[in-house]
Amino acid sequence: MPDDRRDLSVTVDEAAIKERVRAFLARNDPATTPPPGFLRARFDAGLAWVHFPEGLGGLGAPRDLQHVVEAELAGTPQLDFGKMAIGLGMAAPTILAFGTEEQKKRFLRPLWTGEEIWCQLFSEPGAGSDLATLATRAVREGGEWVVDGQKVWTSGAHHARWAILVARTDPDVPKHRGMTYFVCDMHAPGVDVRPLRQITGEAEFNEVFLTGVRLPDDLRLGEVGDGWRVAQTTLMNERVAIGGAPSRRGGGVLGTVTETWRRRPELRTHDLHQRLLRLWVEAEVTRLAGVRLREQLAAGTPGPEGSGMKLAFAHLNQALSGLEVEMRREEGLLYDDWTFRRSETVDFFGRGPGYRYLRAKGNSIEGGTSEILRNIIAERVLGLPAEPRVDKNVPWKELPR
Amino acid sequence: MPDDRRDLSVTVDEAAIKERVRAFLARNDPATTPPPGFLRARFDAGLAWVHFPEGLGGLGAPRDLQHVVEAELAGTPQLDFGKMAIGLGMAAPTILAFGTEEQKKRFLRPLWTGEEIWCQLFSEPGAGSDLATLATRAVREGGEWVVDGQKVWTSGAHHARWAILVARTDPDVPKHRGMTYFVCDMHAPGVDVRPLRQITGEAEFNEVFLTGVRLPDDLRLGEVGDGWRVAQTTLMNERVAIGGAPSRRGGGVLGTVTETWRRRPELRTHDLHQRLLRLWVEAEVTRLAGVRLREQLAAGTPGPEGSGMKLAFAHLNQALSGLEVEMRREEGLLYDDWTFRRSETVDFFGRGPGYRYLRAKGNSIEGGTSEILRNIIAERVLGLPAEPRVDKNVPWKELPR
Amino acid sequence: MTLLYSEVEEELRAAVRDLLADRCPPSAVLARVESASPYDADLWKALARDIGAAGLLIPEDLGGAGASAREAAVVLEELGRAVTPVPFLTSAVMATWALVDSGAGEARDLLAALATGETTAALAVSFATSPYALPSPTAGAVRAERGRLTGRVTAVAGAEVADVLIVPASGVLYAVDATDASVETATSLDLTRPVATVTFAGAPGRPVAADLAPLRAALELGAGLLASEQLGVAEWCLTTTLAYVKERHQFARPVGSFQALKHRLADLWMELVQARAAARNAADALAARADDETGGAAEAAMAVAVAQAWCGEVAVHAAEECLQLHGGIGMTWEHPLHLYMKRAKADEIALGTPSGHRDALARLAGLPAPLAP
Amino acid sequence: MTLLYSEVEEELRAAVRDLLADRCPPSAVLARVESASPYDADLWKALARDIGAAGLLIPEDLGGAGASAREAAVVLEELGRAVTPVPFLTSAVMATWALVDSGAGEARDLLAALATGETTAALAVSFATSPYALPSPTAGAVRAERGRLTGRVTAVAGAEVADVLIVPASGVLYAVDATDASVETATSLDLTRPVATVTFAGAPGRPVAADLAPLRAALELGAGLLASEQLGVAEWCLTTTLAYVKERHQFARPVGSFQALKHRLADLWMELVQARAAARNAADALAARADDETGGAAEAAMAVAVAQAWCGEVAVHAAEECLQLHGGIGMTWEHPLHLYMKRAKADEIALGTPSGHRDALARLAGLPAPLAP
Repeated sequence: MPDDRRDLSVTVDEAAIKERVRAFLARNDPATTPPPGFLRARFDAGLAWVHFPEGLGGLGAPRDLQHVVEAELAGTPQLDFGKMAIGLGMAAPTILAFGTEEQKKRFLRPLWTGEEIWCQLFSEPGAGSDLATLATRAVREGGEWVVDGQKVWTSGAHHARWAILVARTDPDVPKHRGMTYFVCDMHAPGVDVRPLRQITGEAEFNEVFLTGVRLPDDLRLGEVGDGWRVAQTTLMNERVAIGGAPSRRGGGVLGTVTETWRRRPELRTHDLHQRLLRLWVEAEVTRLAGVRLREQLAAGTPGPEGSGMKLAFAHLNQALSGLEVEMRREEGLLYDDWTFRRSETVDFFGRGPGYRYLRAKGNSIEGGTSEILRNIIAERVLGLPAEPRVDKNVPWKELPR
Repeated sequence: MPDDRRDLSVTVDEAAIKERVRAFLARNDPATTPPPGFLRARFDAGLAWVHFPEGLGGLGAPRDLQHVVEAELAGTPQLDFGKMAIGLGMAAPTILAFGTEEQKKRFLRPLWTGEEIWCQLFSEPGAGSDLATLATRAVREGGEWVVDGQKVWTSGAHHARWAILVARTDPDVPKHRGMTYFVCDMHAPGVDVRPLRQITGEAEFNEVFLTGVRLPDDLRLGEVGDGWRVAQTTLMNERVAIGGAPSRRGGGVLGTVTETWRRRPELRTHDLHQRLLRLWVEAEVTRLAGVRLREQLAAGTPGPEGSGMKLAFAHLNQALSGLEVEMRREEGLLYDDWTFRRSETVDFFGRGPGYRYLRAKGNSIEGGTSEILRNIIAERVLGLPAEPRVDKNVPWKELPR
Repeated sequence: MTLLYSEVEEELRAAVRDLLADRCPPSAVLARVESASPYDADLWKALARDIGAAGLLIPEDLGGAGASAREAAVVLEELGRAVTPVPFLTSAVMATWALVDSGAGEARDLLAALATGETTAALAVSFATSPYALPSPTAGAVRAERGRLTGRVTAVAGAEVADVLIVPASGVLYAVDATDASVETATSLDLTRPVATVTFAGAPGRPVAADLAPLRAALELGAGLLASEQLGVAEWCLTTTLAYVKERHQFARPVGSFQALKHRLADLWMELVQARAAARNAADALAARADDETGGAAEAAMAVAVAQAWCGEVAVHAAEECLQLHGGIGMTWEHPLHLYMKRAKADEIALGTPSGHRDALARLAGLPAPLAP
Repeated sequence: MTLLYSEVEEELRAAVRDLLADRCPPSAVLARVESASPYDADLWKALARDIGAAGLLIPEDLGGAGASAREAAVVLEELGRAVTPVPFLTSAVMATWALVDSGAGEARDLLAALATGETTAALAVSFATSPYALPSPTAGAVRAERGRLTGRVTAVAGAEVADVLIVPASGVLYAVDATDASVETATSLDLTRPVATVTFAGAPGRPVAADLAPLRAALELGAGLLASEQLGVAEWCLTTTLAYVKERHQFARPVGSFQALKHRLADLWMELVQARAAARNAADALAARADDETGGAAEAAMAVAVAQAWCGEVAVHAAEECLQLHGGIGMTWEHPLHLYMKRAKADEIALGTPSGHRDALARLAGLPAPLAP
C-alpha cells in the first residue's frame, strides 16, 4: 500500500490534476448540480484534498498542488470554512493518521462536504495550558465507554454532529500515559451543550457537560492509553491553522485603525501617531515573516516560526485595538451591543472598537497561551533546557490540583 | 547591658544631642583641629553614628536623630563617602552585629574616620546571582586560615586596608551551610589586586586573587559555618544603601537629558519628545515612590519597596541614556575617552553620553541583578511560591557548575 | 505634605471597605449592571448617610464634612477596588467641587442639599473632557438664552442618577433640574459607570457660576482623584491575580511559581508602588492647593498631570495582566474581572488620556515640542 | 521575489563565514581596535580577492561581479556577525553605488579600480545622514569653486582607509584623492567602524556626478543593506547568549532553564525572525529596483524604511539582552560583546534613526501627522 501511494504521487503533477478537474467538471456542471451533490462528487473525484489517499477525497498527490485544484474550481460551490474549521483543520488529519479504514470511510466524506460538523472536546476548567492533566473520565463497560466530565471553550458544539474528545482512561499512571482519544457522538444522551458568555457579551463558545455518555468502542481513535500522542497530531495541525498572516500590507485589524486615522484627522495626536507608526512597522515585519514562513513551507523546509507568528499576532491585535479605543476618546466610552447571543465567528471588522479590544484579549489565550508558545519556542526552537519537572512520574490521581 | 542601652536611648533626645554637639565643638574647634583629629574626636564623642552603642562612635540613640548631628556639624570636616561606602554601608553594620568586642574596638574607629578603607570580597566569576555557590576556600591550619580563590567586582581594593570576605570552609555540606565570614587583611602576602577593565574603557573595579593568604582566626567574624547568615546582614545593608532616589524633581540622569533637550531645539523630534515625556513621568513617579519609602522608613513601618526602587532606577538610567545617544545623532557616534585607567566613581555627569549609556548597563547587574530583585519581590513581597529547588540538600562539592 | 495615609484616612478606608464588602461584592455588581438601574441608589444612600461620603468635600457650615481631596482619594481607592456603581466621583467630587469653587449663593444652596446625599448632581460635560481644553464660551454644546438652555451633551457620566445637572452654557455655569432635561443612557464600555446623552430643549437654568473657572477646577480635581480610583482598580486586579496564581495549578505546580509570571507580577507591583505615590501626591497637592489659593496651583496641576499620565496606564496594564494570567476563565462574563478591565479602559479616556496629560507636562515641566519644520 | 536565500547566496555566505572564522575571530577584533589601524587592511584584501567582495555590486564589464543587493546583504550579515573591521559597507556598497548610479565616465573609471579592491572609497558625508535629508546644494558642508573643494565633514565612516573620497560639494559629486584631504579619526563609540573628520582645503576634485541623485541612491542602498548587518549583529548576540545561558549554572541549574529568561529569549528570537524577513525584503526590493528603473522605487523606499525602522532597534535590543544575561562578565572589556553593543548603537544612528525612517513611512504609507494646532 505505501508503495502504491508513492507511485501515484509521482505520476500526479499539475497537468494531471488540471486534466482531472476538467473531467470532473464535465461530469458535474456546477451551474446545475446542487451544492451538496457537487461537493460529494468532488470528494469522490479525489479533489477534496489532493494529498489525502485515493478513495478518501484525495489523489495521494503533493500537498502544494492543492492550490491548482482551488484555482481551477474557483466559482464553484465552496466549503463553509468558518463552521468547518475544526473538522477540516484538526479532526480530518487526526482521523487520517490514526483512524481505522472503517472510521476513515465513515467520517471523512461528510466531514469534508460539511454535512457533518465537528467540534473539539479537549480543554477543561482545570486543564488549560496543562491539557494532559484533564479529568474527564472514560470507563470501559463491555464494548462501550462511559464518559463523565466537563469540557469548555468548545466552538460550534451546538451545530456539531461529532466531536474529537480526549478522556482519562487510567488515573493510576502518569498523566501523559492514561488518556485515550475518542470520536464523541454529540447526539448521544448525556451530552449537554451550554453557551458560554464572554466578556464581549456574546457566546462564541460552549461548555459541554458529559454525563454518563456511552460511546461504542469503535468510536475510539488510536490505542487505549495513546490519547496524548493522538492529540499531538490534532494540536500541531491547530497551530498551523492559526498562524496565518494577512497577506495584504496594512490589512487585518491594522486596516480598521489606519482607516479611522485617515478619515478622522481631528482624532490625531503625536503620541498616537508615533505609536501607530511603530505598530504599522511591527505589522508589516510580521506580515513579511509570514510571507517568508509560507515560502519556507512551500520550499519543503518548514521553519519553527509558526508559534512565533501566533505570538506576534496576538500582540499586534491587542495593541492596535487598545490604541483604537483610546484614539476615539469619547466614542471609546461607548460599546455597540452587550446582548447575550450566540456568535459563530470573530467579527473584528463588523463590530465596534470596544468589541475588538475585548475580543483580541482572547488571542493570547485561545489555541495555546502566549506563555505556552514562548515555552515551546524556548525549548523546541532555541534548545533551552526544560525547567525541573515535578509531574513526570507521578500517577495522575496523586497530582496536586 | 541591653537594659542600660535602652535606658540611654530613652534619655537621648534632640535637645540632648544638640547639647552634646555644642560641648563637643567647644572642645574641638573645627577651624583649628586638623581633620583626622577632628573626626577621631567626633567618633569618641559618640557623634559618628548616634544609633551605635556608646564607646563605638554612638550614643545608643534612635537612628533618625542622626540628621540632627549632621545639621549641627554642617561645615565641619566631613567623611569621603565615595571611598568609604563599603566600610560605612556594609562592613560597619556587620561588624557591629557579629564582631567580638575586640573586633569592634579595633575596626570601627579607623573605619569611620576613613583612616582605614574597606572593600568587599564576595562575588566570584562562578558565583554571581548565586553567591552561596562561591568556591574560594579557607582551610584551617592551627590558629590560622589559609585562603585560596578569586574574587571579582571589588571596588576600591587597591586602596583598601581591610576587606569583608566570605569563603568556603566546608565543601561537604549544602552550600548555604559551609561558608565562613572573615575580615581579610589586604596587606597580607598572597593578596593580588588587578584592575578589571570595563566596557567604558576604564577600571572601576578589581579582580582580587587570593593565593595562600594566611588570616589569623581572630579575623573571623561570626561562627565557623555561619558565613551565609552574616553575609545577609551585609547584603541587606547594601540594598538599603543603593536604593536612593534623587530627591529633586527632574534630577539625576534625566537632568542631563532634559538640559540637552532645552538647549538644543534642533535635535528635537516628535518620537524623542513622546519618549522623553514618558520617561520624565516615570522618573517623577519613581522619585515620589522614593519619597514615600523614606517617609515609611522614618515612620517606622519599613516597606518592601527598596528592591523595587533599584529596579526602577536601573531601567530609567538605561532608557534615558540610550535615548540621549540617539537624540544626539551624529554626536552619538563619538565617545569621549577609551583610555584604560582607574576610576574611583561613576561619573554620570562629567562624562559624555556614550559613557552614560555603557555605564548604566551595569545598573541592572551590580548589587543584585534585576532578575534577582524581581525574584525577591515576587517571593518576599508578593508571597509567590518558590520554584522547585535542585540545590537545597546537595553537598556543595557535588553541585553542577 | 505626606504621601502616607493618616490614621483618620485609614479609618475612613476601613469604614468604606466594610460597607462595600457587605453591600457590594463583585457578584452583586455583576448582577446589577444588567438590571434597569446600573447605579446602586441604596448603596449610595448608605455611603452618604453612614460614611458622609456625599458631603465629604462640602464645607462644614453647609452641612458637609469639610474634608480634603486626600480623604476623597481614599474613598475613591475603595470604590475603584470594588468597581462600585455609585456617583461619588461624578456628584460628590466633580459636581460638588464646581459649586464649592464658585461659592455663589445659588451654589451654596445646592451644596447644602448635596451634603445630605438626598440630592445628587452631575456635570453635564463629556466624561472625556480634559482639564486642559474647556468648551469655549461660544462653541459650547449648550446655548443659554435668557435663562433657557438648549443643546445636547454626549457621554455624560453619572447623569441618570443626577437630580441636578451642572451645565456650562454660553460661558456660564447653570444648574438645571434633571426633570427638565432628557437623559438617555448609552450602551457603554464601562458597565459600572455608563455614560448618557443629555438633551436640553429650552430647560430653565439657574446660574451657579459667572464663568467656567469652577468647571476647570472641578475637572482638575476629578482628574487628580481619578488616579486614586485607578489605583484601586489596579490593586484589585493585582490582588486577585496573586490569589489566583497561588491557587491555580498546572503542571502540578501553582502557576505563580513559574518565573516568567513572577517577574511580570513583580514589575506590575512596582508600577503600583509608583502609582500609589503619584496618586497620593496628586491628592495631597490638591488638598494643599485648596488651602492656599495663591501658590500651589502650578504644583497641583503638575501633580495631577503626572498622576493621570501614570495611573491610567497602570490600571489598564493591571487589568490586562489579570485577564491574561487568569487564562480562559478571565474571558468569561461570569468572572468579575471584565468589569475592572472595562472600567480601567474607560478611565484611561476619562478626563483626558494619559498622552493628553503628558502633553500638559510638556508645558508644565518645560519640555517643549519640536519646532515646526 | 523571494525572502529565502538562494543556493548561490548560501554559498557566498559560507565562503565569507569561513574566511572570517579563520582571519577575524572576536579576540583578533578586540586586539585590533586598540591598535593604530582599527580597519583590517589585509582581511579586506582577502575579501576583495578571494570572495570578490569589493566588486560585488560593480557591473561585469567594469571588472565587477555584477551581483545584486541580495548578495551584498548576505555578505553584510556575515560581516555584522563578526563585527569585521573592513570598509565593505562604506566603500563596496555606498561609495560604489553612488558611482554606479551616476554612470558618468569618470565614475566608471573609478569603478574599475574599485572592483579589484586595490582602491577603496568612502562617501564624505556624515554617517548619520539619512536618505531623506540630503545636504542642500547651497548649504552643504563643502564648497566647490572651479574644481577646488573647501570645507569640513564630520563623522565620516570608512574615511581613514579610503584612497578616494566621494564628496558632495555645491550640488555636484566629486572624487577627491584622500592624499589631498586631511582625515582625522575621532574617538568613536563604535570601535570597529570609527568615524573621522575630513577637511578639504582647496583640494582638487574630479566631478563624478552632475547632481546629488546618486548620493541619495547610495544612502538608500546603504540604509537598506545596513539592516542585514544589524541582523548579523543581532544574530551573534542571540546565538552567543543562548550558548552562555545553556552552559552557565547558578542555583545548580543552567540559567537558561529559568522561565523568565526563556520567555525573553523567545521574544527576542521572534524579533529576529521579523528582522530577517524585513532585511531580506529590503535587499530584494533594492535588487528589483535596480532592474526596473521606472517602477519599484516606491516599493524599495518603503522596504528600506521598514527594515531600518525595525532592525536598528532589534540589534540594540539583542545586544542589551546579551549583556544583561551575561551578568558581570558582559561588563568587561575582555568579553567581545561590547564591540557588538557599540556597533549596534552606532548603527541605530547611522543612515537615519529608526524614528527618522518611521517618519518617512508616515508619508510612504499614508499615515499623516496630526494637523498643526
